[in-house]
Amino acid sequence: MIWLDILVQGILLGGLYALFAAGLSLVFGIMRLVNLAHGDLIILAAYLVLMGVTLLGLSPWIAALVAVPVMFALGWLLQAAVLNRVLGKDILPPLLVTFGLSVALQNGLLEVFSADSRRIPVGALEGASLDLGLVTVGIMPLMTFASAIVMIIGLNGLFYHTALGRAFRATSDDAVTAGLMGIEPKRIFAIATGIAMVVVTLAALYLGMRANFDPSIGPARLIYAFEAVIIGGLGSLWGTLAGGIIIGVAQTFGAALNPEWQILAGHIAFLAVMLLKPRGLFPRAVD
Amino acid sequence: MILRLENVSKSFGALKVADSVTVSVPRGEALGIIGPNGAGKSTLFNLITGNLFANEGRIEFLGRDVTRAPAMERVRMGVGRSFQIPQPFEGLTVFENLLTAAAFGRGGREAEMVDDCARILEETELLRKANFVAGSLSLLDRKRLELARALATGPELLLLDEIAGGLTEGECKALVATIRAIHARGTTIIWIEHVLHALTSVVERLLVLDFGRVIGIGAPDEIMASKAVREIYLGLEV
Amino acid sequence: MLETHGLTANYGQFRALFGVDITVAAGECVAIIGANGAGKSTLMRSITGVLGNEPGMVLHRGEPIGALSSAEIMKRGIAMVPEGRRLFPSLTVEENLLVGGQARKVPGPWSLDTVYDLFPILRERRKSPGTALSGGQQQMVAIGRALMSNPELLLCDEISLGLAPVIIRDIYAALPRIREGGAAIVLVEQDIGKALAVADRVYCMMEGRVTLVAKAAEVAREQIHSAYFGVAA
Amino acid sequence: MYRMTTHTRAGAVTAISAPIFIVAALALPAVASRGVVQDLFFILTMLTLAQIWNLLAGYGGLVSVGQQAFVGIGAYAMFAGVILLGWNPVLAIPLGGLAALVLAVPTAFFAFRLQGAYFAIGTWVIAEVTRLLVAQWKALGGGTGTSLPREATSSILGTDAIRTLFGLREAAARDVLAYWLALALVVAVTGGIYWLLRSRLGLALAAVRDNVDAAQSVGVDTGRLRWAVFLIAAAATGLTGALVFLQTARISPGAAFAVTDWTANVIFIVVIGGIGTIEGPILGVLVFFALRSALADYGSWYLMTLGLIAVVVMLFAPKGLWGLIASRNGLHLFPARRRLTGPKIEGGI
Repeated sequence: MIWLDILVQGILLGGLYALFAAGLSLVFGIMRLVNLAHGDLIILAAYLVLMGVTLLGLSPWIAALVAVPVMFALGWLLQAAVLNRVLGKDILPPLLVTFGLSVALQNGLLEVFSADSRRIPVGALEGASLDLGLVTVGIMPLMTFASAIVMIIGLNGLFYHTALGRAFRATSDDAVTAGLMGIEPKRIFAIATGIAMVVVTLAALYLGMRANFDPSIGPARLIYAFEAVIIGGLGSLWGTLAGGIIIGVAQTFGAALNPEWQILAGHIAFLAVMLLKPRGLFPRAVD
Repeated sequence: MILRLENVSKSFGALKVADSVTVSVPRGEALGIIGPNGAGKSTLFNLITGNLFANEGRIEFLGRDVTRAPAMERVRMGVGRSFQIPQPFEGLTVFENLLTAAAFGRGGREAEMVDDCARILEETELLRKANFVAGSLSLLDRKRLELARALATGPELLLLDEIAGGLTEGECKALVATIRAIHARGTTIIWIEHVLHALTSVVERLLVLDFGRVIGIGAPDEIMASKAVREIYLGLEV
Repeated sequence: MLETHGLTANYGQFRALFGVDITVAAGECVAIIGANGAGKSTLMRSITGVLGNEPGMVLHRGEPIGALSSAEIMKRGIAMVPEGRRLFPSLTVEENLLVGGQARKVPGPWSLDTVYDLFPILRERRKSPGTALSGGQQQMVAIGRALMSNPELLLCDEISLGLAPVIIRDIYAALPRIREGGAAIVLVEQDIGKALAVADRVYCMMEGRVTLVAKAAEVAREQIHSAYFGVAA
Repeated sequence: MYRMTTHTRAGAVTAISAPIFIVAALALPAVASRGVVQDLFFILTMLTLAQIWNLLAGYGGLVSVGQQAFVGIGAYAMFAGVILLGWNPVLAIPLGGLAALVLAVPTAFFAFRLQGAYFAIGTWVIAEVTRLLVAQWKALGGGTGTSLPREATSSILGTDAIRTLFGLREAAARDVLAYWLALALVVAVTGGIYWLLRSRLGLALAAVRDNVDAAQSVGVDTGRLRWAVFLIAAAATGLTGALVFLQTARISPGAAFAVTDWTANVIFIVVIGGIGTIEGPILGVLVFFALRSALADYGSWYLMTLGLIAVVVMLFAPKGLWGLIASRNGLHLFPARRRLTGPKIEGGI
């Protein structure tokens, strides 16, 4: 029965990783940009939410709601003012720019918020759990997982059933031809990064409520997100969720064997998938 | 025969870009390839050079089966090519472009290749600009560089892809004279070209391609006179 | 309605157009013919802002549009059927059509329904991915997609390329109906016979220059041959 | 009648002045304080890492953010040689290079499966995995790390000679030795890269960077080239890592596999100085050291500033400071450009 428990915990943890990964996947899918500052942006959003709670006295949910437009605007600006200028055939400039941003952001947060571990207080919800007979699951992990699913359904709805989503997909396929259809690719990119930051805020909310965070943990979140995206196969959000679950399960099993092996087990699972399925589990037909 | 293609086919998904192409090229020949845009001419080149691999059929070069041989190996065996859209190494000088081709295409030491590169530069009228960065060249000089770089690999078989397109008449004439001289020295040439007067002034045979199929091969006069070819190629309803 | 003045275009260091002047009047059908590499597609790409150019080189209704982005030019009513169709592979047929009309919403004859009436086969296949279609059907989608914005001017780049003659005939049969809708058409073609059959006027290009301007009805084969190849027939 | 040359006047100046610089640098410990020697050691090792990363990314197009894997494994292999095998620390340094080379094989195998930008994060994952695995190595202190044993540091090959030569205490003599080794390494790495650029391989690298298809069509084996560059870079990085931790004499997974120290800083040096040139990293490391000294008291503001400067440089001067200088007056201190000389040839570059 303990193994079933570990499995369920792992799956639920996968929901959090899918939340980390969705923004990365979205941006890469639309503009082939890998944002190395993605993890640090999650941490930034977590501090924003925390500030809403501690300074304004809001509940975490309301604070996240307030942080959403701020993060959207930040993403929009980042893309319009910086990243659009370096997008192109050469992958080096965007990589180096986002890497520079990552280090700058990380150290900026360190300066402002210090290296102390923080947590977004959620009161009674924190320890609450639900007895499902065979296993007992925490309310918070369950909510995380449910949010991941709702988020994926929402993003897929946006992608496949709205004019904006059509514009996203058209631009992703062929930005030049999209321009001939009256779509400004750079505007689309800015909106996409803005939306990615909304997802990042959601990820940050759960990250901050479930565990302690400090300014240095961004890069590790980037790596989990990246692994989930690659395992899932580029361009599929459900695949990303599957990727997140694989890493989550590997981590909980690893931790059950030896607490020091938790992170390592996740990485090993990633490498194993890479070895067997270099294009991920659910690769897109059209690349 | 320096080159033999036997029932070579290539598809991209449902699109058949080479459809059972069979053709033999004797050593020393100059063969022209014509056909409408999208007929599969450049694809055929890519299959011969190994930039693409055939789905079916067999390609022989110098009597050896090279159907699966990678591009690099075929270059070293003596297949030199120019690209339709000039693709110079833009950051290198004209001379360095040739030097790279000579050093790797023939597998020799750089120092041994200098004289040969200079000779090719002279022949292609690029000597003057040997030390110019390739990225700064005009279209004509880029075309010349495509030719020169292909020559520097020491080819037995030279594949030219629309090398005369986009040039003025005078420029085109000069380039044709160079190609003729290369041919006269015994290099086998296969040449895709839309500028027909340039092509027909050099080649001994013409091959017509449409929808990846060979729809005619023979002496240039006969081919150009054939009604089917005129219709397909020009679309003129005569 | 559209004019170019001494339009030049460069790809990096090299020049593909050397001062091209063309005009298109409202409702007119103009053919631009020439061999591969003559600069026809470059001309289309310059007009639609895919390649940048000097602001004053392209005028639409007398206003310079050379510095505008593709999207802005399209919103002024200049739609393009690009060479090679360029359908969006991750969109269905219907989505490809919808994407063509979503940025410019003006009243006009073209809508999803009327495009489906023009090319009935597309209605049957509207849920298929665009790229699952045959070449001819893809071409129909590309044309329909451009029509969805109800353009004043439709630029068609090589719409018969790589298609079987019988399919080309079907596609050309749609052109008169598109003209009835009021749009001017520019046809870039290698297929001279097809182009001359529908065009009012013809420009022939060679090596980045216009070598012949004539009324389609009056032009002689010999003229075209020499303008096309640079040598007499 | 026709000759090939790479000779330029700036190149001649370099050829004459470089040996003078090297001799002066060798003699420096005779007059410099221990602090200066330590600073120079830091500068030289960072310069070595920067030259190597520049070879990878600037010349080879392989943007790795996982170089800390090779620094760390090199350092740990050196420690293993000393602690587990009882080797003299100086002789254990090559073990670091070897270990990095061995690690580079599976790393390349995995990372080359990832295209473009994902290659970068792929190398990072491997570095993390290596770090976590090494942290399990209890014989070398596990997660908390370990120090070189006293008897090993006191008997480092050559320190006795240095002590008598300069009349120094043991720890200072060890710094001098490390400094000399760093000097030898940076000269070997810079010289090696320069030699590489002037060899056939240099032409191939430039060709691949400009146009992969065309490079293949003239016979360049692009796949083998990538492997070669990656393996060479890994081995040299491993050597540097071993040397750095010989000097500190203390190691932990956190320090040996630090992405900030061994990759971020290195990338900033290359980007600010100018990627794709040998001069760039040299200029970059000087700027980096100046910034570090000036902002040393401001904690993390310093790294934040560095990151932002790198972003600004990428946006407005993508070829870095050296690029600005070179575009102005065409100065190349390390000319690799092959020029053809003879009749009928006009200027060019």
